[in-house]
Amino acid sequence: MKDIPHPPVCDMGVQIGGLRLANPIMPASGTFSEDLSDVFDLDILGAHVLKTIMRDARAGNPTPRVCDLQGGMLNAIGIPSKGIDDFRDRMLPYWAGYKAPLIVSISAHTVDEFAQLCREVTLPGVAAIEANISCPNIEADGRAFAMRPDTTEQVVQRLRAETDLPLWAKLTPNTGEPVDVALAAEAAGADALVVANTALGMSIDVTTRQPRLGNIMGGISGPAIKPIALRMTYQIARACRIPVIGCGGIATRDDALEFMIAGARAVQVGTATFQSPTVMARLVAELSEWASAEGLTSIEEIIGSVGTPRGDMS
Amino acid sequence: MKDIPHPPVCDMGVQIGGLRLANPIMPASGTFSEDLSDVFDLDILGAHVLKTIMRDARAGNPTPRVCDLQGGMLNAIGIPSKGIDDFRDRMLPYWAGYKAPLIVSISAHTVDEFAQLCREVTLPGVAAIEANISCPNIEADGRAFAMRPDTTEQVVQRLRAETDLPLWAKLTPNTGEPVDVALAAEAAGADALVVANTALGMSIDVTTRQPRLGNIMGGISGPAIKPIALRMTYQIARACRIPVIGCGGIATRDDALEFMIAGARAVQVGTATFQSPTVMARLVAELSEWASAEGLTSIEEIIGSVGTPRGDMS
Amino acid sequence: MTVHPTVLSVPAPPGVIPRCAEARTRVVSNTPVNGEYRLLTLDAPAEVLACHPGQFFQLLCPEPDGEHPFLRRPMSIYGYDADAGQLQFLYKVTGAGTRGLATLKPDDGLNVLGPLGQGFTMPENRQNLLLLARGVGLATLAPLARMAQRKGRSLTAICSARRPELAMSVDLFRSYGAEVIVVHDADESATPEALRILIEAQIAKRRIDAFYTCGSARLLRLLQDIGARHGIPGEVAMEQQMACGIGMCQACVRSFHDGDQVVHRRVCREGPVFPISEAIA
Amino acid sequence: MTVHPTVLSVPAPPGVIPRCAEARTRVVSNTPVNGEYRLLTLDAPAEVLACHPGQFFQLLCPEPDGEHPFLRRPMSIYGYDADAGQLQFLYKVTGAGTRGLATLKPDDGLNVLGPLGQGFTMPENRQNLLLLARGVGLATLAPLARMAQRKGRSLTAICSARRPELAMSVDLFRSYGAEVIVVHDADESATPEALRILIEAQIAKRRIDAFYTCGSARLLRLLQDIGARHGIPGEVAMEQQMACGIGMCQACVRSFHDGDQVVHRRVCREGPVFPISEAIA
Ligand SMILES: Cc1cc2nc3c(=O)[nH]c(=O)nc-3n(C[C@H](O)[C@H](O)[C@H](O)COP(=O)(O)OP(=O)(O)OC[C@H]3O[C@@H](n4cnc5c(N)ncnc54)[C@H](O)[C@@H]3O)c2cc1C
Ligand SMILES: Cc1cc2nc3c(=O)[nH]c(=O)nc-3n(C[C@H](O)[C@H](O)[C@H](O)COP(=O)(O)OP(=O)(O)OC[C@H]3O[C@@H](n4cnc5c(N)ncnc54)[C@H](O)[C@@H]3O)c2cc1C
Ligand SMILES: Cc1cc2nc3c(=O)[nH]c(=O)nc-3n(C[C@H](O)[C@H](O)[C@H](O)COP(=O)(O)O)c2cc1C
Ligand SMILES: Cc1cc2nc3c(=O)[nH]c(=O)nc-3n(C[C@H](O)[C@H](O)[C@H](O)COP(=O)(O)O)c2cc1C
Ligand code: FES
Ligand code: FES
Repeated sequence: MKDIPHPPVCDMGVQIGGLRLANPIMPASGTFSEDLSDVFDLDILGAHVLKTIMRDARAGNPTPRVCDLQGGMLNAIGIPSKGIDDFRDRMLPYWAGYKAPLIVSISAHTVDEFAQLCREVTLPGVAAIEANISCPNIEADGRAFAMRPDTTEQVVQRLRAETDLPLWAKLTPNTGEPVDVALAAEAAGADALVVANTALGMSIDVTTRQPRLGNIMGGISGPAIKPIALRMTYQIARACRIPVIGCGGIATRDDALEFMIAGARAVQVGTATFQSPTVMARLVAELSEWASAEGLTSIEEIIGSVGTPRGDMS
Repeated sequence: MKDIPHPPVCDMGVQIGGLRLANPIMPASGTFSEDLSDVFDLDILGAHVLKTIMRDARAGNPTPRVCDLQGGMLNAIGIPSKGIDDFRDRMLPYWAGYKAPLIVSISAHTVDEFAQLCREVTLPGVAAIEANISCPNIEADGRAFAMRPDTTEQVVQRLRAETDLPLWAKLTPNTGEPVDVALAAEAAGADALVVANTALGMSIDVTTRQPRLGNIMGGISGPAIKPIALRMTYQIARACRIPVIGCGGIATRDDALEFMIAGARAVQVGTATFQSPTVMARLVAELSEWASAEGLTSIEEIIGSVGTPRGDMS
Repeated sequence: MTVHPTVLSVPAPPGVIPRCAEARTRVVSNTPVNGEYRLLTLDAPAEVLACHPGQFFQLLCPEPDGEHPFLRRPMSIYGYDADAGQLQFLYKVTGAGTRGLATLKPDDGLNVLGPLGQGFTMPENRQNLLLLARGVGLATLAPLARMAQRKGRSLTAICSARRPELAMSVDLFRSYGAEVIVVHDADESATPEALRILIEAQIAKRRIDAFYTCGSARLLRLLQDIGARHGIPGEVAMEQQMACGIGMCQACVRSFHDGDQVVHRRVCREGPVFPISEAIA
Repeated sequence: MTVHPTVLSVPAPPGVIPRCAEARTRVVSNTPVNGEYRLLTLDAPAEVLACHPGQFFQLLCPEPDGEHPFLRRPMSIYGYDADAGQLQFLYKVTGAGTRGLATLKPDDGLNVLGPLGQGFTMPENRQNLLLLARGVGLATLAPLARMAQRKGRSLTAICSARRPELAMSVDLFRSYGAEVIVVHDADESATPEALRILIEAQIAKRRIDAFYTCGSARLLRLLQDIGARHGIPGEVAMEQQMACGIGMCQACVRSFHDGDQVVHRRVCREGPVFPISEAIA
């Protein structure tokens, strides 16, 4: 309390499993780095979520790695990574300078590699581990663990055994059974679910007849996927007991509210930061203003407050 | 030839299995009806695809049945249907007045019902049957046959046995295994694949905290889903030998070209007609102009002509 | 860029004049009236000006800052003049689409689709008309007054509003020879009870042979009741969320009585004007 | 609506002046130069005007009719003047984003993010500078000429173009005291062979101690070769597709020599200006 000059009327803190966040706004993995500290004080965020790291240094995908879409973008960055040593020796000390909890996103090709990396990033200064089991840009044709309940359960179970830190599983929209996948992650011991990663997409330049991405296919993010991520958030929040963190196309205060009303306890903001690097700072302020104006005492009051439609015909 | 005053330099006809279409532009099911004849001569289209019918008369979903999204819309119309008798006695005679081939879309809750309806619509005047095995607005939580290869194979096999007409299977983006589903439909005897139906989504009014659709969830259509449908078209056209008909967010000439370059032999236009009811007429003209200007002799030359990206890093 | 009002030319069915057309119009003016309402006047091509009172257009609204209206927005025809080549809409700024409309400046272009739907009918046996409307519903009924005048019918218009100065189109109704009665919430003259007394008095004074109304479920129920009692027919203009506006998508259905049955009808195609007796409020 | 140039105010890290800011600017003018190019002049707040030559901004382009540029577009700073509160970009209309920029009219607002990246350096031991550029690359190098003049360096600018009248910024370079040589395709003076002779002659005439260039792979390779031969260092401004523009997304990497290794560097953060010797054309 002591360093907040105007204590907000509404408590903006949210509980994610064992972790308390000062507010529900955090960046999405891969759309955030220390570079954003040029633009605003990163400690106003609810948490810091780092770009996914993999165990060994990797180059990532060929360029072009991004392109525009109507209402969004496509990316196939492909997780370039300086590897675990760089994380431990350079990144971790840097992020230790902040108060916001640090969420470390990890990924791997195999369950064994994943487990090993999980153990290796279980370090002081790390507040939670986000398992990116949903990146469409690592394997051929966008395959990922989180596309199926069985592979999800398998990998989350192994990760669970390797760490005492809160474990978040990041899910994918590229599945026909999102609820079963979520239940599998929950059963395997995940502490929270991030819903969701990018949707697999493609774009072709009709003049050159070439795919617009060097990797041919990539992940769609931004407003275009918001209704999909919101639908999954709603489905999963009703089915699971562990917290859901909404992610996908969130750019405005009302977008954040929409996910929380659907059942998310917090939200991640990705692509919107590319359009407006100040957007998360504004969301934190606007959400708190709104909550106070609504007379809430805790922002948690709105979580899952979605009504049933009147559903009449006339 | 005789009633075309300016014969186009490029042959715009495309072959879909045994069926030859005068051009690759046709409406998507549920976004077209005789009412559009108020706006332009429907015989300029490559084919006429009717709204899905179900066997028995049904009311459809509660209102509101549609809402806006950024770059698209959400619908949960829910296939109101006057049933098979109305189709045979009223619709079929009406559409017999046109030259363009008539594609009849059908759906059902069970394989048996589906098979029966398939037999019943196998009538003179019907050029092909489109099996809507992908509608997210009939079953709870958006479930549909085309979400899994096994259920797809099962239903398509039964339909195949019931009709000698060309059989098109309409697939869904709401699956993690679109290629396996497509291969299953092909193996079961489908003559063509329509790729794809709507993506399952949701939207909430943050002021009332109610879902914007009476049915809570609905199908996303329009530009927002274009990169998903295009990606599926590319994946499926490479894997299957039967023709693919692209569908999802097509609104401009370049959109149509993008799908054809990715491997589609024809395209369906849905939501764009709501924004501009004249759009299909313009697409037919613009595509033919473009093809002639490019010096093509047949529009089929561009089908699947997508290159591989330079894929370099610098 | 200068906007030339034009229709988007597409091959018309042989021998058929399209009933509706997608047209590019030019904004003449877009001025506030009465606080929340705005009057939009467009230069429009002749192809879309064969209108009937009660019909509507689907407007492709520009995107206001940070908002993305995607679907067209339905708007009743407030005024149309084929000779002057003009079309008018009276709209209330409520959400993204109408906020987009509010950004239109003279000489801007606006894509419109119409005229759409079935308008009001006024058969010979309807000589003494009573019109009852509130809020933006008055926009829908305005062209009816002109029609009544042209056909030589007598019209009484009861205009309901929150406060007397908010009652719209009063002068317009008067200019078409209607007798106008303004009722409002402030003095409780707009309650259903007060309106019932007022309408019964009108019926007693001179034989009313048709009611016209729109929008409000409360007013519809009142007229259904009075109409049934006195055997007075009437018509109501209904609203519903729309996508296509021309009958293809089945988004805009509402329930109606059809004999003993309840059936769905499309507001955009079978409506927006329906018999009062069949509508379900 | 009047646009007031402002930064989008967010809490800055305590004691830190943000290196870049997201700001709302106002268009002063947006005029065609030389056919395909346009000069955009903006009223901008002081917070974004501490610029270095070679840095760039990310512009949030308006949507032109029927197109939807979503990502920001990177543009080199063509001119900046903190006293006048102005910022300039020189751009070529090529796709959706720049077509959107071309729609901007005086008094329109434009959201910009910058200044971004590492600009050109001009250490004391670089007194005689040679600049070689073509096309829109001349926009990137224009502020370098001003910097050279302010630091009292001698500058020769070789401006390459398809036709002599298409060479841009020639007068601007001259006004900053540069000696300008225009080469062009029409008389084959712009071929690598002709340029090699020209540059070797310049080196012979007076000791050139640095090259500056940008964009073209052909020109880069030429200067790498000549530079290696004569031990002349230099800097090149590179381009790559971008998303964030500030270093977060890793979209904009290119390959560079780093000793024996080939490494990836982000054009938006480590660049866009890199040592000529390390760049890979
Ligand atoms: C046949 C018809 C005629 C109409 N005539 C007029 C008129 O003359 N003047 C006027 O001000 N309004 C009229 N309306 C209502 C008008 O269509 C809505 O106010 C408008 O669509 C709201 O759009 P919005 O984006 O500003 O609001 P939002 O609330 O953001 O709209 C969200 C969605 O809901 C739909 N919607 C919202 N309200 C209505 C409504 N009442 N009826 C149907 N759809 C709605 C919108 O079209 C949009 O798709 C008419 C409606 C219909 C059906
Ligand atoms: C650091 C930097 C400085 C630049 N300075 C200038 C300048 O001063 N003047 C100027 O005219 N152009 C400059 N460019 C190029 C300019 O960014 C592109 O021409 C512009 O982005 C094209 O956008 P578009 O939508 O019009 O074209 P499209 O071809 O439709 O663009 C499609 C996508 O490709 C990207 N793209 C296209 N060309 C380039 C390119 N050459 N470099 C990077 N991304 C590209 C776009 O940003 C967009 O994301 C610069 C590029 C960079 C990286
Ligand atoms: C350029 C880019 C890089 C991304 N990299 C990662 C990543 O490394 N790990 C991950 O879990 N998600 C990654 N994502 C996905 C985002 O974290 C987020 O789930 C997705 O973009 C949807 O949110 P948005 O619409 O707000 O961007 C990336 C997204 C983008 C656009
Ligand atoms: C209002 C509406 C109703 C639809 N009804 C059907 C339907 O009955 N059967 C069907 O197979 N698809 C239906 N669809 C899906 C479309 O045919 C199409 O697959 C989808 O909208 C994607 O294409 P689009 O983006 O061009 O609209 C409907 C779509 C909309 C928007
Ligand atoms: S709005 Fe499409 S049928 Fe009425
Ligand atoms: S554009 Fe994002 S890191 Fe350079």
